[in-house]
Amino acid sequence: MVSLKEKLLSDFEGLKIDDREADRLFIDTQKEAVLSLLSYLKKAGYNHLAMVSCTDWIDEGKFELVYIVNAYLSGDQVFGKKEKKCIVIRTKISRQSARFMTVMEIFENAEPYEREMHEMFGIDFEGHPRLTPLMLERDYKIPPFRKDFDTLNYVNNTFGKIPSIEQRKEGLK
Amino acid sequence: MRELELYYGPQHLGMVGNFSITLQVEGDRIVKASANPGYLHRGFEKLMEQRTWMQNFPLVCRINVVEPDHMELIYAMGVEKLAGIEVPERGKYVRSIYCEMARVASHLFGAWAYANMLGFDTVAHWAMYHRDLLLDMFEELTGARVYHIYLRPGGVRRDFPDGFTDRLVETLHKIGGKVPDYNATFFENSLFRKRAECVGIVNREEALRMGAVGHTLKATGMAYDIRKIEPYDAYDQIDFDIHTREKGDAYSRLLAIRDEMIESVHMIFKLIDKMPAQGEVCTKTPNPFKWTIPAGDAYVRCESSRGELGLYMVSDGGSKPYRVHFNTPSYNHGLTVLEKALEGESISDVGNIMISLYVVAPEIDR
Amino acid sequence: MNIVALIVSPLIALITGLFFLGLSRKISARIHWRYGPPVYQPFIDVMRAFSQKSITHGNFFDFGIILSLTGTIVLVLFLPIGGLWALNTGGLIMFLYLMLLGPFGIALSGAAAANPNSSIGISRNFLLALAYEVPLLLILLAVMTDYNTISLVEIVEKQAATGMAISSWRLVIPGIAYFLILPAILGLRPFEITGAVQEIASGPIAEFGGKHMAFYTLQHALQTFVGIALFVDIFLGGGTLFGLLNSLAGTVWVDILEIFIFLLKMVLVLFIGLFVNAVYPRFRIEQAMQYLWKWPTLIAFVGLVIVAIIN
Amino acid sequence: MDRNQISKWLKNPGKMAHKYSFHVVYFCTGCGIIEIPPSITTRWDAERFGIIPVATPRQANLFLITGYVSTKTLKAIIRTYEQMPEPKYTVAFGSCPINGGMYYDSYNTITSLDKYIPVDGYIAGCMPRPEAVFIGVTHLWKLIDMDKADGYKRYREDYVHYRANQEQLYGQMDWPPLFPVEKKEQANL
Repeated sequence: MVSLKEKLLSDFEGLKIDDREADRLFIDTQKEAVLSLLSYLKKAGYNHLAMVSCTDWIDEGKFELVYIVNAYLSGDQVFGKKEKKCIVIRTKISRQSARFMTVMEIFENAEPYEREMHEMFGIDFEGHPRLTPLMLERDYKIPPFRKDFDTLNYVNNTFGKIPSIEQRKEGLK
Repeated sequence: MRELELYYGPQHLGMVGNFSITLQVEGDRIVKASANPGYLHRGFEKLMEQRTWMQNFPLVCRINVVEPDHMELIYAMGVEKLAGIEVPERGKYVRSIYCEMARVASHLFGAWAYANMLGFDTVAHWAMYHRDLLLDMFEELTGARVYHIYLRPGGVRRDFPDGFTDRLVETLHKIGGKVPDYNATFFENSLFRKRAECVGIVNREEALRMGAVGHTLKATGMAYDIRKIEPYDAYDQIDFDIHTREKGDAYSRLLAIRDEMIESVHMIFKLIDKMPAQGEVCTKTPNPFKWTIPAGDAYVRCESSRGELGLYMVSDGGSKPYRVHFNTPSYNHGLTVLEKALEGESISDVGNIMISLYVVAPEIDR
Repeated sequence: MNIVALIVSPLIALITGLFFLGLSRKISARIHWRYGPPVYQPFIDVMRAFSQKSITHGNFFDFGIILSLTGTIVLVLFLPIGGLWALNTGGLIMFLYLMLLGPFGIALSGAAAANPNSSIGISRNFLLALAYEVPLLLILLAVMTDYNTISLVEIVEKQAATGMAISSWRLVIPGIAYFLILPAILGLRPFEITGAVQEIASGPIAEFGGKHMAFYTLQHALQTFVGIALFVDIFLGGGTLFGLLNSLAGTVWVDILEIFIFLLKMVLVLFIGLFVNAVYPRFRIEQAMQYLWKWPTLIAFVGLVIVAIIN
Repeated sequence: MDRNQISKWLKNPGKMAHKYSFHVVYFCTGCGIIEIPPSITTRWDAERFGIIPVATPRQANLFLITGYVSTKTLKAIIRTYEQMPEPKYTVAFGSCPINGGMYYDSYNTITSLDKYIPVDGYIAGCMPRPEAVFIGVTHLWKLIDMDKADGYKRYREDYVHYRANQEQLYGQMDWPPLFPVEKKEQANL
């Protein structure tokens, strides 16, 4: 039987696959291949998108998008003993023009994750139906989860600058 | 009929946690629901990038106030995986017992919330009382009622005190002895069944499509449980069942929770019986102030009381995590499943459905 | 006598009504394995509410709650409390209509507040009232046919002569029906639908604060009193107790003791209502209507038919 | 506890009634809310002292701010607080509302609550145990006795400043001022 890794390597170009860990398969890929890779994996039985994450590699000037898929299994079902249980797909996109395609057509539950990425990192997902604010109500000049957003500085400049009531009263006199 | 916009929460007795849903209602029916989280957003994942590996433990448990223990567990597992630390045999058992206790306490809190939501004061008070008994055990073990910070990379902070397991078994028997009472007044109450049956149905197909986990999935007949699929700690050492229901409505979800709770109690008994009598509970870790962890990334997952809990963690070889991202079960349930499940239901059932999906607001916001 | 009764009967109703609210909190607490608040807690709450500033939402908001309170007080005047009654001219039919004045006033207030929760609560309130009025009417018809009068006072007097209505086999079926709808009249679970706090944030009274809340609490206390007192008057023979007081006839003691016995009977009914309250969740509104129009209505109808055939 | 002293009731019924009839706004503003269910249920039973949660702020007179306050929540807190009828009392839980606590560097939680609404007292602990909540309430009783629980009075008097602080944080607010604010008095710091 051909393992998933070999199948993937034969069907896709430019994949870097790391299978050292027992239950995980880490795949590095080009950003163009992500959508086809995800639908391929969904057909192969990895039908649950666990999460969409993002890492800000500020030194490289890249965002790394991370898609983690695994299989819905029933407790005693055996999913090809040799196969990995979780697949982590990583891809890098440019930090300057941070845009990517939504994967909602393949996995519907990517919606809130992508919305959050949009809000926290400022990544635009094309084709996403509602990229409205999810968690935050205030406007931040830099999306807060980017590495160049200095939280302590921000706190001192906004909340710290607000005077206490006593100070306000003194200011009146 | 006129369409009305109704804000359900955040200040609302029927809202457990600081969360809000905007409902488009037509008379008593909900046309459209959109969840509005963020009232508890503290930017944990950002804050954790600014604190050392060990300093993050007090933060990580505060992500989920109802059940902080699995949050500690998942973070400890992540650090262990990145740093390559092994947990000693007895430590694994202690951890599993601790996590199952947390599961029971969390489900009792859920029973309180559910009963309270339907105006079922009596059962609500009982459930909260029994949870308190369990919190007393936590207090004896860890010194704190809610945020225990008991786990650490490589094991647990300290071993069980003398006679702890006996007292734990006694407490659990005390709670378990009331299960018939709960059944009679709550789970099998005909009026309660009228309220909960055929409400908020999420069938198997929808659940799979929307990425549901935990008891939402178990209520559709799918025994998806990380403890079985990818056993961690001592879960591969004991036998246990995963209880499923078929119908996928609020009532099945509640029964799935009840069965899981009872199973958890049995699991604690089995774990106590099998636990090695002697041995270390924690591997030595380096000085936390100078501790650096080699670069790499890891995805770890465990089964919290609400379903699959995941953590994606990246280290750049420094003394602090480079990126932490929690995949909490409520995130999916509260933002995707809830919106779909509420459509077409009556306003009286908003809280009912929300609690049956076990949406915990701080877990969504993080 | 009448002037005294005019003042005393609303007072008794108010005080006992508030005590009943406190008592129900205490009893529920004991069922929950708690110690519970003191029985006079509602008095403190009312005092506190009176001392708070209240926000008004216009004239109708103020007028509605006062209408509701006065309507309920008028209702009490028609109600024999033991041997004490202020007005004996009105009949049961009029009583039925006056019973709607309380919910109507609150609905008026709630509508003026323009809170979506209030409007949902009001619609629920009227639906519920509609649901229990049907069996209630049938029950009262059965009683009126059996005793051949529409006067509450006469019904009580006849029971004093012949014993409690519920002990006569003809009226036991309407009695059961009344008991089934009693939680709905009192707003106890499983019919605590109007002011469901977890669902619609206490419904019609969501915008009530300060004095409005105090008036509402008083109205609620009176409503509780009226709901139970009507049952006691019609089916449990008012203030009489198996002719035990006949030996004292003619003295002032009879009046006082009759009131006392009347209140005792009310406490008994309240207790049973509270036990039902403690073990049930609340219905959805359509389920409540389904239930009320099915069993209590059916039973009441059967009772009416039996009574009608015999007379 | 002086609930049984009739002379006090006769002397100042309003104050006494406020002390023994705390109706709490049930608003889960932070993680401290997890200790509210135990304290209102069987084990600790706050109803003994007349403390019960109520559904809407209009019916309430005590506001428990249970833990850290995010900017989004603060808006809801201010609105809720302004809806409560006077006299009203505020008690904050834990160290987070005092100075941010462990979220001192979080971009989404405010650092001191008393810049935006008046706070009558703080209960220490993360989170305060139910016993601590009760002790906090007894302290509030003492403050009410001494007329020192005057947060609502301060809010009325210094509303200009409170509103100015709120506006500094949020920019334009989408609801009108509770009390009249005269523009010329507004101090800008």
